[in-house]
Amino acid sequence: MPIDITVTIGGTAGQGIQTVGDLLAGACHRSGLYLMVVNDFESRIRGGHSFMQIRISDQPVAAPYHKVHLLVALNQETYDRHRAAMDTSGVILLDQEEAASEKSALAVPFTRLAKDAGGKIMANTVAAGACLGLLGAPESIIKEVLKERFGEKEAVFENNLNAARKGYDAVKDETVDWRIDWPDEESKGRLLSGSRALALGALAADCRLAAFYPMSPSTGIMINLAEFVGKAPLVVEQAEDEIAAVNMVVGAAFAGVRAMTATSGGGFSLMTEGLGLAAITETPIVIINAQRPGPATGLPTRTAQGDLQFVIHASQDEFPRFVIAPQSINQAFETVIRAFHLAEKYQVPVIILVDQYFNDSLFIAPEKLKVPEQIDRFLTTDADMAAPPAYKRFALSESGASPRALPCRDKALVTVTANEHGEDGHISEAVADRNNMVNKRMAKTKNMRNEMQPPDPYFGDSETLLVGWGSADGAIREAVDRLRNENFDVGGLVFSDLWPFPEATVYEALSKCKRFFTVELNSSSQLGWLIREQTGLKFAGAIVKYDGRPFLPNEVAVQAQKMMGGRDDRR
Amino acid sequence: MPIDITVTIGGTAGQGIQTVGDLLAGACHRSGLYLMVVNDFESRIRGGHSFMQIRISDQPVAAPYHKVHLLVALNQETYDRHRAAMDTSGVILLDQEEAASEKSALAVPFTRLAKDAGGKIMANTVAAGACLGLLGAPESIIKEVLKERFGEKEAVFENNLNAARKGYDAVKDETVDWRIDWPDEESKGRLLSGSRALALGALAADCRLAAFYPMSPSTGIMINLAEFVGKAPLVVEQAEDEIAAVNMVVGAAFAGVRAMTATSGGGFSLMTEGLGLAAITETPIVIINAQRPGPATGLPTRTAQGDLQFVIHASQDEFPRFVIAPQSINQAFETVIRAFHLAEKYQVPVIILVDQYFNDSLFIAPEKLKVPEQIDRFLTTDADMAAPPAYKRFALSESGASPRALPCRDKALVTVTANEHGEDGHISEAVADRNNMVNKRMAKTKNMRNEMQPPDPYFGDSETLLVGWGSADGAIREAVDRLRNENFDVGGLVFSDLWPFPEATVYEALSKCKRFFTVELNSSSQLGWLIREQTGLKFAGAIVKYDGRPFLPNEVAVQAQKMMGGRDDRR
Amino acid sequence: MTDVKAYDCDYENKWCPGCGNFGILNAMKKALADQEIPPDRVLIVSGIGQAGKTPHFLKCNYFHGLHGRAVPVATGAKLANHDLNILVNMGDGDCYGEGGNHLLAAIRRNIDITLLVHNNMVYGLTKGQASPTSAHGFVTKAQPQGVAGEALNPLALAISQGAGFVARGYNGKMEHLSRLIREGMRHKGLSLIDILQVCVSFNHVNTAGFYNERVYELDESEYPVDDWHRAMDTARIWGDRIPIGIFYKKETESYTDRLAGLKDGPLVNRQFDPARVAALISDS
Amino acid sequence: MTDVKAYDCDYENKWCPGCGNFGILNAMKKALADQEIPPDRVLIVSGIGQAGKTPHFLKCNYFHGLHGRAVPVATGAKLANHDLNILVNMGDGDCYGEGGNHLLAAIRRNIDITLLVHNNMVYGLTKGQASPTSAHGFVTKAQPQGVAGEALNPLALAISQGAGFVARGYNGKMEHLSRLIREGMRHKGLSLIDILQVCVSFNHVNTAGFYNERVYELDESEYPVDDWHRAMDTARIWGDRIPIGIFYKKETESYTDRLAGLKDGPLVNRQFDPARVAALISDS
Ligand SMILES: Cc1ncc(C[n+]2csc(CCOP(=O)(O)OP(=O)(O)O)c2C)c(N)n1
Ligand SMILES: Cc1ncc(C[n+]2csc(CCOP(=O)(O)OP(=O)(O)O)c2C)c(N)n1
Ligand code: SF4
Ligand code: SF4
Ligand SMILES: [Mg+2]
Ligand SMILES: [Mg+2]
Repeated sequence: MPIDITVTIGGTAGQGIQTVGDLLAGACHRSGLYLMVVNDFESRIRGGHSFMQIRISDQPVAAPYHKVHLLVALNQETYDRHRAAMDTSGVILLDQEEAASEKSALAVPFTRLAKDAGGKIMANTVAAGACLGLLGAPESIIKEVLKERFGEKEAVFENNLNAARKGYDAVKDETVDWRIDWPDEESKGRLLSGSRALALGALAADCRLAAFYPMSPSTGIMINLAEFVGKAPLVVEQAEDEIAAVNMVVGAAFAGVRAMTATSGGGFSLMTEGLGLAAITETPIVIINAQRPGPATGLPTRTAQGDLQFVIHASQDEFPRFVIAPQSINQAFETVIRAFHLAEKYQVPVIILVDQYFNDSLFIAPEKLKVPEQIDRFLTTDADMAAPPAYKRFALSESGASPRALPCRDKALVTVTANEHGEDGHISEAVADRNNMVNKRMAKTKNMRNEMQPPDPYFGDSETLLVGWGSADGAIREAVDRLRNENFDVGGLVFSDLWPFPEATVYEALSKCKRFFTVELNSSSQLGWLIREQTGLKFAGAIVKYDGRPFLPNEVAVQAQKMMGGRDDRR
Repeated sequence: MPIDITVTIGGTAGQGIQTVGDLLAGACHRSGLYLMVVNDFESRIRGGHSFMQIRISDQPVAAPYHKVHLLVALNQETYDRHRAAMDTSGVILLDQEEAASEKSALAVPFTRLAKDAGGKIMANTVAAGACLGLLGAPESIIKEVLKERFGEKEAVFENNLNAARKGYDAVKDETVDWRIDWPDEESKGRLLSGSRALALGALAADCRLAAFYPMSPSTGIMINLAEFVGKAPLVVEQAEDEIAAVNMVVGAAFAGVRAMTATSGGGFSLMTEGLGLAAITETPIVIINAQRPGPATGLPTRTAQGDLQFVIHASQDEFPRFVIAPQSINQAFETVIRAFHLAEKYQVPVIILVDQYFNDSLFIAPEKLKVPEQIDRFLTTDADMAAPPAYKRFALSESGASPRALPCRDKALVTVTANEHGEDGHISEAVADRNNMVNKRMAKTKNMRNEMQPPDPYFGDSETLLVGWGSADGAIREAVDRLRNENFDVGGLVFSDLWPFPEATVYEALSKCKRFFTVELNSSSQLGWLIREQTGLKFAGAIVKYDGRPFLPNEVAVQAQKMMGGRDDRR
Repeated sequence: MTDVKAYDCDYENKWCPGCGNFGILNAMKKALADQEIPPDRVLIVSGIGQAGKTPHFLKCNYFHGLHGRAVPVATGAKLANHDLNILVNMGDGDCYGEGGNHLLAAIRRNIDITLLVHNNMVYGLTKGQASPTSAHGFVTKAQPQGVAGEALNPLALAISQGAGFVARGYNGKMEHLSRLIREGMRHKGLSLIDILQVCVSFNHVNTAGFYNERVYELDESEYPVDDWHRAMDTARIWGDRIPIGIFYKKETESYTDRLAGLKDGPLVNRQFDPARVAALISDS
Repeated sequence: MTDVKAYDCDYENKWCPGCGNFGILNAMKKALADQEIPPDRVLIVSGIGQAGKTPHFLKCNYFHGLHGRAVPVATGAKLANHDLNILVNMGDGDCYGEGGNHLLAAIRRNIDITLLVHNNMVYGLTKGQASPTSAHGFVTKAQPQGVAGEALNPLALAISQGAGFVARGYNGKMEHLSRLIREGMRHKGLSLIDILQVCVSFNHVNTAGFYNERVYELDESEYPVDDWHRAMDTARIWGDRIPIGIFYKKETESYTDRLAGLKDGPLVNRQFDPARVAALISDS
């Protein structure tokens, strides 16, 4: 039987959900199972309701499941909230004291067993042991994960081992429908959060200045990156505000290093003027916008895809920019590397669109994280010039990009301004200079568009296509699988490269289908309208969700099915 | 013969171009001629090249003309720059000392005559006198305009009168082709700059707080409004930055007064987060964005229509807003009144899009500026409530707008947050609250769209339509007139109301024509793409201009003609 | 005297158990009760952060705005209706980081609001990054090598610019703090009250123990509140001894008292007079 | 010694004849010449305004950025390459208005840049609105009733926060100003030089006559530059007598000297080492 089990661990913030989840995820990971982990938490530090959801499978998984097989309820609220989502075969694991009167509930005296093992504080370890027991994990795995966590020699390791075993033993007589045949294989790849993949991508891209102002859900990227300060040529600088952050990044890039910032919608709003600064000075920068629901402060710890049209059009007047929304953990890593490459190649800003769900969830990266052998900086020096004193930073060129020198490195003077300017970087209000500079900047679009990867088809020849972008990828693919299993002629088309819009390839991909539905975490189907603007093709329907939670493949499938008119559309 | 004369007065900033122009414009205005005045100046205080262009006609005029009949060259540069634009019948008026060797040049010793009249400083008055003389103005008009400017009793009046007469007499033997038969009629309406019309609109709309940070070309609105402080219930507050300005406006509106700000693209960028704040707190505010070319600092004293897509999509996530771009001076006045009305009726932000050309030019307002008899505030008080303590600021309603009470006026507590919230204005992360609030906000769009005026047709049944928005109105209409005179089957369609997009009426208006061209002051035809996004209809061509100067009817006509394939398309 | 319970509200509190914010909340309620200002006559404006959540936890009118922007919102509200009693709750990151520019402007304006800065020397709600008042060397996940810069001294800043009411409170001295708030509200013009606030979750240096050992009240009988030099010196005392109290006080005309546009009463109360406006427009 | 002419450039100057900025420009050139820093080793970062145009008018590398944002741009450039000599030209509106928050942060960081604020107490380029340093009562078209707030005191602000180099110059004392700039550039860490600058077009109060009558140089033999109290008092002198000179000076480690990430030299000079990065990634 294929493995597809979802474990949810819920409680209040500060109750140690993370401990249970980490041990469990660690065990699955090191045994060579596929898995993913979604974190759901409120915008507060203690209290409230949080949960962690681990989906375990023998196949790659990239979206959360809509049913729960094992619920670890660290408090009553968890029990109440998640009971409805239990699979028919599901089991609810509770501390003895919280024992609920339901037949699927299994009360284990976590706290008492923890005390026996050396301290109440280890109740979560007991719970983890019980989970592993129910899941049928070999006992040996407990030791391994605890060793990894605590180090073998620590007394705390022994106590926890003891505690976990007590939990494990406490359930050994229970049988569940979804007990796993645990493999003993290599792990399927690294288990990384979106935030960490992005941070590692920045490191691999040779990003040297990362300036930021804390804002959920982007802060994790910077926290992950800060780990490498002192080990790589890197400064991670917390700015006084987002305006400073983006301007620092522009200053650093101008002075010659790869530089980026990360923020969320509110911070991105504050950066829009700086985005234009990068554009008119043709300074290559990378901005990661980790989306959360708005408007304004919105839902700080929830997810959304509501900023697409905003980032495409942000800042006054017009200029080329790249907008890329990675679909997977490996792609996120590569996107940062690619973003810096494109930024420097075209001397334009690049915006990477991710979201809270993607950043705060853990996914398996099946492919190795490859560091580029060399970094192409697209720079010029005096040695490349006939006459360095005649160097003009904004020399006209057909491609739109001019040779880029660095200030104070050579004799060539590097002179740029946020005002409209002549080729020499001096302010100019002349009609000819203005026209030349607009034409020069906009000319980049042509080649930039050629860099764009077409959207990713998944059974792309189907009659109906589900079209989405970025982190909705996993849910869309799985929805397609489900629908195809039920004999619907459905495929998917998922974008990572959104701007400049790869118009021709999109048109081609979409004009083959009978109709397409958009699947987006926003209320107005932004990609849908963008497609219509750019290709004239109109979406036949939109699957939207804007409650701050990620897509579940099942709900996408159900909605799509409804829009296709029940089963009439089967092939 | 119909009157259509363009006078250009050029020199360096600080040379007194304004004096000549004001006297001339004043004379035309009070005689009952139609006229408009365009100001062209650099982003500096002294020096450089500036000019003022006055178009005089016996018909309404709403766009600058492409040829010059009378050029007053206060320096050599003016002569050099504008010579090429001279009409064949044109005359260049210069100070004797600058005398150029061209047959159309007319040298008058401005400075010497001014000295004779009492001081070199009056050289400009002499020039104005000479202009009036050449234009065939009755001598009596000189006295009238100088009286208005200086007051009758001042010695300075007598001296200037003397000076002007010397200029007038100096040219009395000259004959020109475009000498006017001066009417002696009532003026055709007030002569107002766009900035002033907007300021007066704010006053008439009962705006009580105008907070701003200086930024060309929006500052004029606030300078005009500041005149009324102390006379009306009004505070004009210069903020420490644009972020403060928009937040002050939100605070003031929340506390109960109508409030607005005005800025340009860079400042608007900084306001985007505040825009979202207004949206999620459902606080009615008005923002005027006076466009100038960008990106970033761009061309501070030049004009553009480059912010359309930006303002429609500005700020993270999604919320309804109005975007309105007045086409004429009367409409600008009314738009501000309407904007406040709509903002309060729907509890949403309203963005008024104008531009440097519109704000800094003077136009005749043919209609009287009417002040509303009463201001409808759409407010609620305890008296309207069954139970004031149960008041909920965000009570669900079908229209999306909830009864709006003011804080500290009554027993009902007014509680709002930039976080997503429940009906009571408390932070809520619940799925139901989130869905309700998004639905509630977005529900407003339906009625808001019904408020939208359809685009304004001008020979709307023609085969080809020129489609534009806002201040391009005048140039488009005149281009249509020209083309129709040459027997092209061309009409115009000009938008003031841009968002929520009046989709149905646009579709109707455009689906009748064979094709349409967009006419916009930006490089990518933003309205064109918006139309395609919203209606599926694609523009057949785009007339774009992005050099920072306003459209000239002639260039629009020439371009359109070219795109129609020469004369093949005549009806 | 009004009962402090009058300000209780039943929205669930979201702070960590043991958070210093509870002391501040209680001090606010007490200050309001002491002045007998009913909940419906209080407007609280706040920013985003743990401090910014304050107004949700008591009964009042409130505008919980953007991170860093409470001061301009409060300024706008005060300009619209200068009869309002406006309290502002902000965090240290909120007020001295993102919102620093507005603090400078508020001091220049002397706008009549009472600004309570919950200074826990850390970004609480975003989980523990350094704030502008974090000490040099303060270690966090975002600053694993410790903060490289120096801490801002908000009191010295305000006093240096001639702010008219500059005080420091401590959440552990609730009564004292409530007196400061009351005095701040009575003061016409800007009152800045920087409040030492314990964050049990992210600041393990500036703990209750740390403060309880060091904090002392300025002796009102001995300390002259209008001595600028003394105030400046006192603002720089930080170490084994940490003073709390009113550091400097001097009343000058507040902003709304100075504006020509407000001479005839709060804007929000004025009548719209179409005839007068029409006359203004046609005469202009 | 380098000839000041080495910094001449042929781009047309756009300031008004008689503008105080010319004196500042000359002082900058002289300071650079005196230190024999060739044009290609100078980076000037500036904001938007008349002051912000400065780098266009001399030979150098420059980044003429946004209104109010020169300090973070300069900070980023310095972090990228801490060998750079960075001068920053800003207006008073630019630095103390729009950019106020960045000034506070620059002081906290002690970032090694030399910040020249052309303080004409008015917004020049936008045609004469009040600035944060405009005096109370200063009348403009935007403030027809006069400025209602008080002027910012930038020197007192910087000194109150422990800035390590705080000075005031005057465009009418070119030699003196050039010495200040030279000293500021030599100083490791942030140097703030507020420069009294005459605006002949929009400030008819603080004219050359006004300053020439009042300005006096601090006597270096008598004035102890490291006396914080004296500096604070001197910063508050404004009236019949207006002091110029170095108000306060005290060198502490500059920001880029403190950062772990910069110990091995400027970031821009470091080599990319793919093997090392790959190891860091796989070990992490
Ligand atoms: C524009 C913007 N930037 C960043 C954030 C994220 N953010 C929320 S609270 C906070 C800081 C909290 O620290 P502080 O102001 O000291 O308040 P505390 O939580 O410590 O009370 C930040 C950076 C935001 N909401 N908006
Ligand atoms: C974001 C933004 N806001 C406003 C402006 C408009 N602006 C240009 S210069 C300036 C102020 C100039 O005053 P100051 O900084 O004192 O410099 P000065 O011209 O007096 O040297 C302003 C407000 C702008 N360019 N960008
Ligand atoms: S994180 Fe700190 S400041 Fe925030 S509620 Fe918890 S203890 Fe209080
Ligand atoms: S406006 Fe003032 S500051 Fe600007 S150039 Fe002219 S004199 Fe100088
Ligand atoms: Mg804090
Ligand atoms: Mg200035």
